[in-house]
Amino acid sequence: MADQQFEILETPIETDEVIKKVERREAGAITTFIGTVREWTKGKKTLYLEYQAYKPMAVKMLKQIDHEIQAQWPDTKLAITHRIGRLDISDIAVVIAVSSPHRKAAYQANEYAIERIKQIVPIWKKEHWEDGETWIGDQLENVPYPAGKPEIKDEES
Amino acid sequence: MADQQFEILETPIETDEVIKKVERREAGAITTFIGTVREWTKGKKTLYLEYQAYKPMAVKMLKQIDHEIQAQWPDTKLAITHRIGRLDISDIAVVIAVSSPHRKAAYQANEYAIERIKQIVPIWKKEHWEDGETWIGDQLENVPYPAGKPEIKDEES
Amino acid sequence: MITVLLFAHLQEEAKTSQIELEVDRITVDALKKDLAQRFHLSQLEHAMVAINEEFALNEDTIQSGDAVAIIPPVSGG
Amino acid sequence: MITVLLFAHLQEEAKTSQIELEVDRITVDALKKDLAQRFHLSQLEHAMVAINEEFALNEDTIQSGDAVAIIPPVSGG
Repeated sequence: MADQQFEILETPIETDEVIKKVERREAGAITTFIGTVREWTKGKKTLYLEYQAYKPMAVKMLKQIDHEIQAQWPDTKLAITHRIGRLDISDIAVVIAVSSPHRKAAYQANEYAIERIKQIVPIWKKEHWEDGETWIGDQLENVPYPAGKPEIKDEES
Repeated sequence: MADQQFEILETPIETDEVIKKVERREAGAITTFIGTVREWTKGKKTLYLEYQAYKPMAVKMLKQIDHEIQAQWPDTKLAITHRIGRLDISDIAVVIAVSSPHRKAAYQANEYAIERIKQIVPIWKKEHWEDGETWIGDQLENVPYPAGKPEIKDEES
Repeated sequence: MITVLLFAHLQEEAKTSQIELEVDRITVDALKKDLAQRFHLSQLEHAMVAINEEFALNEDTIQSGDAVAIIPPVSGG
Repeated sequence: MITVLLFAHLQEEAKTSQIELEVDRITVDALKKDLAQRFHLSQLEHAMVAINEEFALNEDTIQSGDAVAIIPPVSGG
Protein backbone atom coordinates (compact mmCIF):
# COMPACT_ATOMS: atom_id res chain seq x y z
CA MET A 1 0.00 0.00 0.00
CA ALA A 2 1.26 3.44 -0.94
CA ASP A 3 0.52 4.66 2.57
CA GLN A 4 3.13 2.39 4.06
CA GLN A 5 5.89 3.53 1.73
CA PHE A 6 6.62 6.32 4.22
CA GLU A 7 6.92 5.50 7.89
CA ILE A 8 8.13 6.89 11.17
CA LEU A 9 8.97 4.02 13.52
CA GLU A 10 9.94 3.79 17.16
CA THR A 11 11.55 0.38 16.64
CA PRO A 12 14.69 -0.75 14.78
CA ILE A 13 14.49 -0.46 10.98
CA GLU A 14 14.89 -3.60 8.90
CA THR A 15 16.64 -2.48 5.72
CA ASP A 16 15.32 -5.46 3.77
CA GLU A 17 11.74 -4.50 4.58
CA VAL A 18 12.22 -1.07 3.06
CA ILE A 19 13.93 -2.49 -0.03
CA LYS A 20 11.05 -4.94 -0.54
CA LYS A 21 8.63 -2.04 -0.86
CA VAL A 22 10.30 -0.82 -4.06
CA GLU A 23 11.02 -4.16 -5.75
CA ARG A 24 9.26 -4.67 -9.09
CA ARG A 25 9.81 -6.34 -12.43
CA GLU A 26 10.56 -3.06 -14.21
CA ALA A 27 13.44 -2.30 -11.85
CA GLY A 28 17.01 -2.76 -13.02
CA ALA A 29 18.48 -0.75 -10.18
CA ILE A 30 17.67 -0.25 -6.52
CA THR A 31 19.67 2.25 -4.50
CA THR A 32 19.46 2.50 -0.75
CA PHE A 33 20.74 5.09 1.66
CA ILE A 34 21.18 3.95 5.24
CA GLY A 35 21.82 6.73 7.71
CA THR A 36 23.58 5.38 10.79
CA VAL A 37 24.59 6.95 14.09
CA ARG A 38 28.24 8.00 13.76
CA GLU A 39 30.48 7.90 16.82
CA TRP A 40 32.61 10.95 16.03
CA THR A 41 31.52 14.33 14.66
CA LYS A 42 34.09 17.10 14.37
CA GLY A 43 36.26 15.58 17.08
CA LYS A 44 33.40 15.08 19.52
CA LYS A 45 32.37 11.62 20.70
CA THR A 46 28.66 10.86 20.55
CA LEU A 47 27.29 8.49 23.19
CA TYR A 48 23.81 8.18 21.73
CA LEU A 49 21.14 10.17 19.91
CA GLU A 50 17.53 10.94 20.57
CA TYR A 51 15.20 11.62 17.64
CA GLN A 52 11.86 13.35 17.91
CA ALA A 53 9.29 13.87 15.16
CA TYR A 54 6.09 15.73 14.50
CA LYS A 55 4.80 12.45 13.16
CA PRO A 56 1.74 13.26 11.00
CA MET A 57 3.50 16.17 9.34
CA ALA A 58 6.71 14.17 8.93
CA VAL A 59 4.83 11.47 7.00
CA LYS A 60 3.11 14.17 4.96
CA MET A 61 6.44 15.77 4.08
CA LEU A 62 7.91 12.39 3.10
CA LYS A 63 4.99 12.03 0.70
CA GLN A 64 5.68 15.51 -0.63
CA ILE A 65 9.27 14.46 -1.33
CA ASP A 66 7.82 11.52 -3.22
CA HIS A 67 5.70 13.88 -5.34
CA GLU A 68 8.75 16.00 -6.09
CA ILE A 69 10.72 12.92 -7.10
CA GLN A 70 7.93 11.55 -9.31
CA ALA A 71 7.92 14.88 -11.13
CA GLN A 72 11.66 14.78 -11.78
CA TRP A 73 12.25 11.03 -12.19
CA PRO A 74 8.87 9.59 -13.30
CA ASP A 75 9.98 5.96 -13.47
CA THR A 76 11.15 5.66 -9.87
CA LYS A 77 9.49 4.07 -6.86
CA LEU A 78 10.41 5.36 -3.40
CA ALA A 79 10.15 4.13 0.19
CA ILE A 80 11.45 5.87 3.29
CA THR A 81 11.46 4.79 6.93
CA HIS A 82 12.82 7.03 9.68
CA ARG A 83 13.28 5.86 13.23
CA ILE A 84 12.77 8.05 16.29
CA GLY A 85 13.52 7.61 19.99
CA ARG A 86 16.90 6.67 21.45
CA LEU A 87 19.52 5.38 19.00
CA ASP A 88 22.95 4.03 19.82
CA ILE A 89 26.14 4.16 17.74
CA SER A 90 25.71 2.30 14.42
CA ASP A 91 21.94 2.11 14.80
CA ILE A 92 20.01 2.93 11.64
CA ALA A 93 18.16 6.27 11.76
CA VAL A 94 16.80 6.30 8.22
CA VAL A 95 16.56 4.04 5.18
CA ILE A 96 15.72 5.40 1.74
CA ALA A 97 15.14 2.93 -1.09
CA VAL A 98 14.58 3.88 -4.72
CA SER A 99 13.98 1.51 -7.62
CA SER A 100 14.19 2.49 -11.26
CA PRO A 101 14.62 0.83 -14.64
CA HIS A 102 18.00 2.60 -14.94
CA ARG A 103 20.61 3.33 -12.34
CA LYS A 104 21.22 7.05 -12.87
CA ALA A 105 17.73 8.00 -11.75
CA ALA A 106 17.96 5.65 -8.77
CA TYR A 107 21.10 7.39 -7.50
CA GLN A 108 19.87 10.90 -8.19
CA ALA A 109 16.41 10.44 -6.68
CA ASN A 110 17.91 8.79 -3.61
CA GLU A 111 20.34 11.62 -2.94
CA TYR A 112 17.59 14.15 -3.56
CA ALA A 113 15.43 12.41 -0.96
CA ILE A 114 18.01 12.59 1.84
CA GLU A 115 18.75 16.23 1.05
CA ARG A 116 15.06 17.10 1.23
CA ILE A 117 14.60 15.12 4.46
CA LYS A 118 17.26 17.31 6.02
CA GLN A 119 15.35 20.40 4.90
CA ILE A 120 11.61 19.91 5.22
CA VAL A 121 10.78 16.86 7.33
CA PRO A 122 10.01 17.80 10.96
CA ILE A 123 12.40 15.45 12.73
CA TRP A 124 15.00 16.60 15.22
CA LYS A 125 17.95 14.92 16.81
CA LYS A 126 19.53 15.55 20.18
CA GLU A 127 23.18 14.64 20.50
CA HIS A 128 24.30 13.20 23.81
CA TRP A 129 28.03 13.57 24.42
CA GLU A 130 30.12 12.75 27.45
CA ASP A 131 30.02 16.39 28.54
CA GLY A 132 26.55 17.49 27.56
CA GLU A 133 23.66 17.36 25.15
CA THR A 134 22.16 19.59 22.47
CA TRP A 135 19.29 19.59 20.05
CA ILE A 136 20.89 19.87 16.63
CA GLY A 137 19.59 22.68 14.47
CA ASP A 138 20.94 25.68 12.64
CA GLN A 139 23.76 26.27 15.10
CA LEU A 140 25.68 23.22 13.97
CA GLU A 141 24.54 21.65 10.77
CA ASN A 142 21.74 23.62 9.20
CA VAL A 143 20.99 27.18 8.30
CA PRO A 144 17.72 28.92 9.05
CA TYR A 145 15.00 28.70 6.44
CA PRO A 146 14.74 31.67 4.12
CA ALA A 147 11.23 33.06 3.80
CA GLY A 148 8.92 30.42 2.43
CA LYS A 149 9.89 26.89 1.62
CA PRO A 150 13.43 25.70 2.26
CA GLU A 151 15.56 25.28 -0.84
CA ILE A 152 18.01 22.55 -1.78
CA LYS A 153 21.54 23.21 -0.62
CA ASP A 154 24.65 21.12 -0.97
CA GLU A 155 25.55 20.15 2.55
CA GLU A 156 27.16 17.25 4.28
CA SER A 157 26.00 15.09 7.10
CA MET B 1 38.70 -10.35 6.11
CA ALA B 2 39.52 -7.98 3.27
CA ASP B 3 39.54 -10.91 0.86
CA GLN B 4 35.84 -11.51 1.33
CA GLN B 5 34.88 -7.93 0.59
CA PHE B 6 34.81 -8.86 -3.11
CA GLU B 7 33.04 -12.00 -4.19
CA ILE B 8 31.68 -13.76 -7.26
CA LEU B 9 28.90 -16.14 -6.18
CA GLU B 10 26.86 -18.77 -7.96
CA THR B 11 24.09 -18.54 -5.36
CA PRO B 12 21.54 -15.81 -4.52
CA ILE B 13 23.01 -12.67 -2.97
CA GLU B 14 21.85 -11.63 0.48
CA THR B 15 21.92 -7.84 0.47
CA ASP B 16 22.19 -7.69 4.26
CA GLU B 17 25.35 -9.79 4.19
CA VAL B 18 27.05 -7.31 1.88
CA ILE B 19 25.92 -4.35 3.95
CA LYS B 20 27.29 -5.98 7.12
CA LYS B 21 30.76 -6.03 5.59
CA VAL B 22 30.95 -2.23 5.53
CA GLU B 23 29.30 -1.42 8.86
CA ARG B 24 31.53 0.39 11.36
CA ARG B 25 31.29 2.97 14.12
CA GLU B 26 32.79 5.73 11.96
CA ALA B 27 30.04 5.35 9.37
CA GLY B 28 27.25 7.88 9.19
CA ALA B 29 26.12 6.77 5.74
CA ILE B 30 25.90 3.48 3.91
CA THR B 31 24.82 3.46 0.29
CA THR B 32 23.96 0.31 -1.58
CA PHE B 33 23.39 -0.36 -5.23
CA ILE B 34 21.38 -3.46 -6.06
CA GLY B 35 21.39 -4.43 -9.70
CA THR B 36 18.34 -6.54 -10.54
CA VAL B 37 17.23 -8.34 -13.67
CA ARG B 38 14.83 -6.05 -15.52
CA GLU B 39 11.99 -7.54 -17.52
CA TRP B 40 11.92 -5.00 -20.36
CA THR B 41 14.86 -3.44 -22.19
CA LYS B 42 14.16 -1.19 -25.16
CA GLY B 43 10.79 -2.82 -25.81
CA LYS B 44 12.13 -6.36 -25.64
CA LYS B 45 10.98 -8.80 -22.97
CA THR B 46 13.72 -10.67 -21.15
CA LEU B 47 12.90 -14.20 -19.95
CA TYR B 48 16.06 -14.74 -17.97
CA LEU B 49 19.78 -13.93 -17.98
CA GLU B 50 22.92 -15.97 -17.81
CA TYR B 51 26.06 -14.46 -16.33
CA GLN B 52 29.56 -15.78 -16.87
CA ALA B 53 32.78 -14.56 -15.25
CA TYR B 54 36.51 -15.00 -15.53
CA LYS B 55 36.42 -15.44 -11.79
CA PRO B 56 39.99 -14.87 -10.54
CA MET B 57 40.43 -11.83 -12.75
CA ALA B 58 36.98 -10.51 -11.86
CA VAL B 59 37.85 -10.58 -8.15
CA LYS B 60 41.19 -8.94 -8.94
CA MET B 61 39.47 -6.15 -10.89
CA LEU B 62 36.96 -5.59 -8.07
CA LYS B 63 39.95 -5.10 -5.77
CA GLN B 64 41.43 -2.67 -8.27
CA ILE B 65 38.21 -0.68 -8.17
CA ASP B 66 38.59 -0.63 -4.39
CA HIS B 67 42.11 0.80 -4.75
CA GLU B 68 40.84 3.48 -7.11
CA ILE B 69 38.07 4.38 -4.67
CA GLN B 70 40.39 4.50 -1.67
CA ALA B 71 42.55 6.96 -3.60
CA GLN B 72 39.62 9.26 -4.38
CA TRP B 73 37.49 8.81 -1.23
CA PRO B 74 39.92 7.73 1.51
CA ASP B 75 37.34 7.37 4.29
CA THR B 76 35.12 4.85 2.52
CA LYS B 77 34.80 1.10 2.98
CA LEU B 78 33.59 -0.98 0.03
CA ALA B 79 32.11 -4.44 -0.50
CA ILE B 80 30.90 -5.91 -3.79
CA THR B 81 29.25 -9.25 -4.55
CA HIS B 82 28.36 -10.26 -8.11
CA ARG B 83 26.30 -13.32 -8.90
CA ILE B 84 26.81 -15.50 -11.98
CA GLY B 85 24.84 -18.35 -13.55
CA ARG B 86 21.16 -18.21 -14.45
CA LEU B 87 19.15 -15.29 -13.06
CA ASP B 88 15.41 -14.73 -13.36
CA ILE B 89 13.50 -11.45 -13.50
CA SER B 90 14.00 -9.39 -10.28
CA ASP B 91 16.91 -11.57 -9.15
CA ILE B 92 19.87 -9.63 -7.79
CA ALA B 93 22.93 -9.65 -10.06
CA VAL B 94 25.16 -7.35 -8.05
CA VAL B 95 25.24 -5.58 -4.69
CA ILE B 96 27.65 -2.73 -3.99
CA ALA B 97 27.83 -1.35 -0.44
CA VAL B 98 29.86 1.69 0.60
CA SER B 99 30.12 3.14 4.07
CA SER B 100 31.53 6.54 4.86
CA PRO B 101 31.43 9.11 7.67
CA HIS B 102 29.57 11.47 5.29
CA ARG B 103 26.98 10.74 2.67
CA LYS B 104 28.41 12.53 -0.35
CA ALA B 105 31.39 10.20 -0.59
CA ALA B 106 29.17 7.17 -0.06
CA TYR B 107 27.01 8.09 -3.06
CA GLN B 108 29.90 9.07 -5.30
CA ALA B 109 32.07 6.04 -4.55
CA ASN B 110 29.10 3.73 -5.03
CA GLU B 111 28.23 5.13 -8.45
CA TYR B 112 31.88 5.05 -9.44
CA ALA B 113 32.04 1.36 -8.52
CA ILE B 114 29.13 0.31 -10.74
CA GLU B 115 30.49 2.34 -13.64
CA ARG B 116 33.88 0.69 -13.31
CA ILE B 117 32.33 -2.78 -13.00
CA LYS B 118 30.68 -2.20 -16.37
CA GLN B 119 34.06 -1.29 -17.84
CA ILE B 120 36.81 -3.48 -16.44
CA VAL B 121 35.39 -6.49 -14.61
CA PRO B 122 35.35 -9.61 -16.82
CA ILE B 123 31.72 -10.61 -16.40
CA TRP B 124 29.35 -11.14 -19.32
CA LYS B 125 25.62 -11.53 -19.54
CA LYS B 126 23.57 -13.41 -22.08
CA GLU B 127 20.01 -12.18 -22.61
CA HIS B 128 17.39 -14.82 -23.27
CA TRP B 129 14.29 -13.44 -25.00
CA GLU B 130 11.25 -15.22 -26.33
CA ASP B 131 12.72 -15.13 -29.84
CA GLY B 132 16.41 -15.61 -29.26
CA GLU B 133 19.47 -15.05 -27.14
CA THR B 134 22.60 -12.90 -27.32
CA TRP B 135 25.71 -12.27 -25.33
CA ILE B 136 25.57 -8.58 -24.48
CA GLY B 137 28.65 -6.60 -25.45
CA ASP B 138 29.52 -3.61 -27.54
CA GLN B 139 26.69 -4.19 -30.03
CA LEU B 140 24.01 -3.19 -27.54
CA GLU B 141 25.19 -1.52 -24.40
CA ASN B 142 28.89 -0.99 -24.45
CA VAL B 143 31.48 0.43 -26.76
CA PRO B 144 34.79 -1.23 -27.55
CA TYR B 145 37.72 -0.39 -25.35
CA PRO B 146 40.04 2.23 -26.71
CA ALA B 147 43.70 1.21 -26.66
CA GLY B 148 44.80 0.50 -23.13
CA LYS B 149 42.60 0.69 -20.08
CA PRO B 150 38.92 1.52 -20.44
CA GLU B 151 37.92 4.98 -19.31
CA ILE B 152 34.88 6.16 -17.38
CA LYS B 153 31.92 7.04 -19.55
CA ASP B 154 28.49 8.20 -18.59
CA GLU B 155 26.21 5.41 -19.66
CA GLU B 156 22.98 3.91 -18.49
CA SER B 157 22.01 0.40 -17.62
CA MET C 1 -8.66 28.65 20.76
CA ILE C 2 -5.43 27.73 19.06
CA THR C 3 -3.28 24.75 20.01
CA VAL C 4 0.45 25.16 19.45
CA LEU C 5 2.79 22.15 19.40
CA LEU C 6 6.41 22.56 20.45
CA PHE C 7 9.36 20.31 19.64
CA ALA C 8 13.06 19.85 20.37
CA HIS C 9 14.68 22.64 22.41
CA LEU C 10 11.45 24.69 22.38
CA GLN C 11 9.65 21.90 24.22
CA GLU C 12 12.35 21.85 26.86
CA GLU C 13 12.47 25.63 27.23
CA ALA C 14 8.68 25.91 27.58
CA LYS C 15 8.60 22.77 29.78
CA THR C 16 5.59 21.61 27.78
CA SER C 17 4.94 20.14 24.36
CA GLN C 18 1.64 21.95 23.87
CA ILE C 19 0.30 25.43 24.52
CA GLU C 20 -3.33 26.54 24.33
CA LEU C 21 -3.86 30.15 23.29
CA GLU C 22 -7.13 31.95 23.90
CA VAL C 23 -7.24 33.81 20.61
CA ASP C 24 -9.45 33.58 17.55
CA ARG C 25 -7.08 34.90 14.89
CA ILE C 26 -3.41 35.76 14.87
CA THR C 27 -0.75 36.07 12.21
CA VAL C 28 2.21 33.70 12.21
CA ASP C 29 4.53 36.59 12.89
CA ALA C 30 2.53 37.81 15.87
CA LEU C 31 2.27 34.30 17.27
CA LYS C 32 6.04 33.86 17.20
CA LYS C 33 6.61 37.19 18.96
CA ASP C 34 3.98 36.41 21.58
CA LEU C 35 5.41 32.96 22.32
CA ALA C 36 8.99 34.23 22.43
CA GLN C 37 8.09 36.77 25.09
CA ARG C 38 5.82 34.70 27.26
CA PHE C 39 7.76 31.43 27.25
CA HIS C 40 11.33 32.70 26.76
CA LEU C 41 11.74 30.56 23.68
CA SER C 42 15.09 30.95 21.94
CA GLN C 43 15.87 31.20 18.25
CA LEU C 44 12.25 31.50 17.25
CA GLU C 45 13.38 33.75 14.41
CA HIS C 46 14.92 30.65 12.83
CA ALA C 47 11.82 28.52 13.26
CA MET C 48 9.09 27.87 10.72
CA VAL C 49 5.43 27.59 11.63
CA ALA C 50 3.19 24.87 10.30
CA ILE C 51 -0.56 25.35 10.09
CA ASN C 52 -2.45 22.08 9.76
CA GLU C 53 0.79 20.31 8.83
CA GLU C 54 1.74 22.73 6.05
CA PHE C 55 4.57 25.26 6.24
CA ALA C 56 3.16 28.78 6.60
CA LEU C 57 4.53 32.24 5.83
CA ASN C 58 4.94 35.01 8.41
CA GLU C 59 1.96 36.89 6.93
CA ASP C 60 -0.40 33.92 7.08
CA THR C 61 -3.27 34.01 9.55
CA ILE C 62 -3.97 31.29 12.08
CA GLN C 63 -7.61 30.75 12.97
CA SER C 64 -9.27 29.14 15.94
CA GLY C 65 -9.25 25.38 15.54
CA ASP C 66 -6.05 25.27 13.48
CA ALA C 67 -3.35 22.82 14.47
CA VAL C 68 -0.22 24.91 14.76
CA ALA C 69 3.34 23.68 15.25
CA ILE C 70 6.58 25.55 15.70
CA ILE C 71 9.23 23.87 13.55
CA PRO C 72 12.82 24.74 14.48
CA PRO C 73 15.44 23.88 11.83
CA VAL C 74 15.10 20.15 11.33
CA SER C 75 17.94 17.67 11.81
CA GLY C 76 16.61 14.31 10.74
CA GLY C 77 18.30 11.86 8.39
CA MET D 1 52.76 -23.62 -24.73
CA ILE D 2 50.21 -20.91 -24.16
CA THR D 3 46.73 -21.51 -22.74
CA VAL D 4 44.04 -19.14 -23.98
CA LEU D 5 40.70 -18.84 -22.15
CA LEU D 6 37.58 -17.87 -24.07
CA PHE D 7 34.35 -16.43 -22.72
CA ALA D 8 30.85 -15.41 -23.79
CA HIS D 9 30.21 -15.54 -27.56
CA LEU D 10 33.83 -16.47 -28.28
CA GLN D 11 33.44 -19.64 -26.25
CA GLU D 12 30.36 -20.59 -28.24
CA GLU D 13 31.93 -19.77 -31.59
CA ALA D 14 35.06 -21.78 -30.84
CA LYS D 15 32.98 -24.52 -29.20
CA THR D 16 35.54 -24.64 -26.40
CA SER D 17 36.44 -22.53 -23.39
CA GLN D 18 40.15 -23.16 -23.67
CA ILE D 19 42.70 -23.36 -26.50
CA GLU D 20 46.26 -24.62 -26.20
CA LEU D 21 48.73 -22.98 -28.60
CA GLU D 22 52.08 -24.58 -29.39
CA VAL D 23 54.07 -21.36 -29.42
CA ASP D 24 56.74 -19.93 -27.16
CA ARG D 25 56.26 -16.21 -27.74
CA ILE D 26 53.65 -14.18 -29.56
CA THR D 27 52.42 -10.62 -29.40
CA VAL D 28 48.87 -9.88 -28.32
CA ASP D 29 48.12 -8.51 -31.76
CA ALA D 30 49.42 -11.60 -33.55
CA LEU D 31 47.52 -13.88 -31.18
CA LYS D 32 44.22 -12.15 -31.93
CA LYS D 33 44.80 -12.40 -35.68
CA ASP D 34 45.77 -16.04 -35.43
CA LEU D 35 42.73 -16.96 -33.33
CA ALA D 36 40.34 -14.98 -35.52
CA GLN D 37 41.45 -16.91 -38.62
CA ARG D 38 41.67 -20.39 -37.20
CA PHE D 39 38.55 -20.36 -35.04
CA HIS D 40 36.36 -17.90 -36.95
CA LEU D 41 35.97 -15.77 -33.86
CA SER D 42 33.93 -12.60 -34.41
CA GLN D 43 34.54 -9.10 -33.14
CA LEU D 44 37.99 -9.91 -31.85
CA GLU D 45 39.01 -6.36 -32.78
CA HIS D 46 36.78 -5.19 -29.93
CA ALA D 47 38.17 -7.63 -27.41
CA MET D 48 40.91 -7.01 -24.87
CA VAL D 49 43.52 -9.58 -23.94
CA ALA D 50 44.49 -10.31 -20.36
CA ILE D 51 47.87 -11.80 -19.53
CA ASN D 52 48.00 -13.34 -16.08
CA GLU D 53 44.77 -11.53 -15.15
CA GLU D 54 46.01 -8.07 -16.19
CA PHE D 55 44.80 -6.17 -19.25
CA ALA D 56 47.52 -6.15 -21.93
CA LEU D 57 48.25 -3.88 -24.88
CA ASN D 58 48.42 -5.04 -28.50
CA GLU D 59 52.22 -4.72 -28.50
CA ASP D 60 52.72 -6.79 -25.35
CA THR D 61 54.37 -10.20 -25.69
CA ILE D 62 52.87 -13.40 -24.36
CA GLN D 63 55.32 -16.05 -23.22
CA SER D 64 55.01 -19.75 -22.75
CA GLY D 65 53.32 -20.46 -19.42
CA ASP D 66 51.30 -17.25 -19.35
CA ALA D 67 47.60 -17.47 -18.58
CA VAL D 68 45.92 -15.63 -21.41
CA ALA D 69 42.26 -14.69 -21.68
CA ILE D 70 40.33 -12.98 -24.44
CA ILE D 71 38.03 -10.42 -22.86
CA PRO D 72 35.20 -9.23 -25.10
CA PRO D 73 33.46 -6.03 -23.97
CA VAL D 74 32.14 -6.82 -20.52
CA SER D 75 28.48 -6.58 -19.53
CA GLY D 76 28.32 -7.29 -15.83
CA GLY D 77 26.52 -5.22 -13.22
